Amino acid sequence: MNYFLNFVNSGDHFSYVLSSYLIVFSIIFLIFILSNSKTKKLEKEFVNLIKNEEKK
Amino acid sequence: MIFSLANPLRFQRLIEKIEPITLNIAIILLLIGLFFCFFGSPPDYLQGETVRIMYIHVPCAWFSLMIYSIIALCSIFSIVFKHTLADLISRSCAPIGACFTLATLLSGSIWGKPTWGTWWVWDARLTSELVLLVIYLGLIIINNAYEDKSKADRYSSILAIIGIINLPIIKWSVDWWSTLHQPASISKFSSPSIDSSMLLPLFIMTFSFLFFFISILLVRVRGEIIQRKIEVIRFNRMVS
Amino acid sequence: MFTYLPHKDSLKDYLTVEENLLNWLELIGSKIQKEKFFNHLKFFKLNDLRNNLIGNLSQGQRKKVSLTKLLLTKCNLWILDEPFNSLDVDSIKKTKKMICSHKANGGSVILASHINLNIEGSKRMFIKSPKQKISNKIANFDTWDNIK
Amino acid sequence: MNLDFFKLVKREIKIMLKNFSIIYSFSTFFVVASLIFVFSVNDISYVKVFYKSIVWIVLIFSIMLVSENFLNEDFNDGSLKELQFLGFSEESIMVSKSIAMWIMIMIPMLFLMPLVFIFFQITLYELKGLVINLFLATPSLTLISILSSLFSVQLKRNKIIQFVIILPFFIPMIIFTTSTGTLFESHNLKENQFLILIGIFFITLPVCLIAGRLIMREINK
Repeated sequence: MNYFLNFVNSGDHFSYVLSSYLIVFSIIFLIFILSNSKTKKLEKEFVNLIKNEEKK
Repeated sequence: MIFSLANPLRFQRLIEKIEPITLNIAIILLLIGLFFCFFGSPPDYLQGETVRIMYIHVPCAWFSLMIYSIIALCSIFSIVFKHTLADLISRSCAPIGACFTLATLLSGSIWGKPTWGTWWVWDARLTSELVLLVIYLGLIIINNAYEDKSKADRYSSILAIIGIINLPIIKWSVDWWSTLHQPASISKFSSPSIDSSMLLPLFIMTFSFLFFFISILLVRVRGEIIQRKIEVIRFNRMVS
Repeated sequence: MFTYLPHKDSLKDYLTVEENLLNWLELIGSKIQKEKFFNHLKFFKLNDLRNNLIGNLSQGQRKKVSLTKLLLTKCNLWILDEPFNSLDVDSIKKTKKMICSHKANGGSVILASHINLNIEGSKRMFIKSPKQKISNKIANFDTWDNIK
Repeated sequence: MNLDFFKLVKREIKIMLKNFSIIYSFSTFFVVASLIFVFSVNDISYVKVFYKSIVWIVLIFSIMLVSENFLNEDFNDGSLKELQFLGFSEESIMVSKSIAMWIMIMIPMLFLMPLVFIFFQITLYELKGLVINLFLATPSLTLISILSSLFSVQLKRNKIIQFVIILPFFIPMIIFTTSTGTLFESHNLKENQFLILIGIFFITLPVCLIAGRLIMREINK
């Protein structure tokens, strides 16, 4: 805990560290969310196709 | 063992079992790692507090190289054995690798501002990492450029094999051109003088990123398999 | 030893008919006398077009030029990819005659075309698109049941 | 069938000489593009400093434009397929094409070098370094650019992809060609730098041949 308090209080590079963490995690979450949504969309399309196939 | 998973459908069943587990592990490790990053590790003697950027910068850099070598291996495999699963993996790896490389470059340049005084230096390692990003972008572009998927896979695997040349340059650029621009930075890690209190968060973050990578990869591969299935169904309908 | 004519006529637009054919002959490593060369050109009445650029010719004339390649060499096997495209009726008959005489001299021809030729002693094969094979090419799925 | 590599080279050169407009447009492009650079810099003292970068960047882009011409034509009229069918190996096709292209680039470049000499007001010594660089670096440039045009040969739209894909592989060439001159003057590392250019050639040759073989196999499927 001491380390963190010192880190916040020293303040010299706090913004740099925080912004880099934010950027990296936002990039990784972005790719995660994008690929998840893409896969879900494809799954929906696939289910619809299978339904149409069985109707025939 | 590997060849029994070679069938995309069997692979898909495996994915559905593993996927939630890897994501959970990744998030738990991430929380532990963040705790160690901010609360459990001292500032560096020379670099001060900016050393905390290292805990995410270095894993990202490692993964940008590792993902490329996965792509390269899969490309060689797909060219030699003409296997669909290798194509699927290399196709879904490319955007993830590009993201990790971008993260590496951005966090590195944020680290560089307080330490070196500039956002960017035309140093051998930085340049080669940038080239890696461009190669990743080229792979993504090729994957989407051709109407014929199998052709696109073959072309992108050829490009990936050409791009292997870049990997050793990135890896050893610090040793080869160390005298030119680079102040003591990354080569520092290779010396064993790094303290265990700083090594611990680094490794925890690395494993967390690894599981993140695996879970994203599995999601993407599942999507690719579904897309291929949709194509087959459409094609069958067109023929019959 | 064989001669292969691809679907597209491999002729350069900015070379003349004569140059194109001579270049091709040089490439496959055979030589021919001038007299014989002109005689072969007469078969499709290309004699007057000899010095014209290929780019100025019509599609049918281009096809005739590429068919003339068959006369220039003495190959046993001809492999032709749709040789009758964009030809008029007269030249189709000529080509047929050419193929027949080649057959009479003991050569063999493999060709793909939409036209039924009715040459005696020829074997015909109809190729339908095999559904399963093509769908296998797209993805490695075994059968239709597996997809579901 | 008596197949000969030199026959292929002879054919390429013959076709190239007939199609003289490519050489003409190549040299015109080179002159005009470097003129545009000069006008954009606007100060002759800067031009003198940057002459090497200007020459090399313009050269790279003009080579890439030319290379597309070389292979696309052969692919579109089917002669690439015919050559492969005749039994010429993919490597020999690529090498013969790059030899023809190299000759096609070097002939106008030798005539354009005095023009560069006058335009950029460089010394004779620098010109010598530039010419030697040109001789050593262009073989690998042509090989890489022919490979790049192979990538885009089957694309119906968005031909710009070939530039995006292959430009990063020009980076080492550019680094070493443009830095050779400065080290050339110091007499210290001059042999080393030229050796690096030759070394790059011997790396690019096998890589381009293997990749070109794979792509050419893929094209006709």
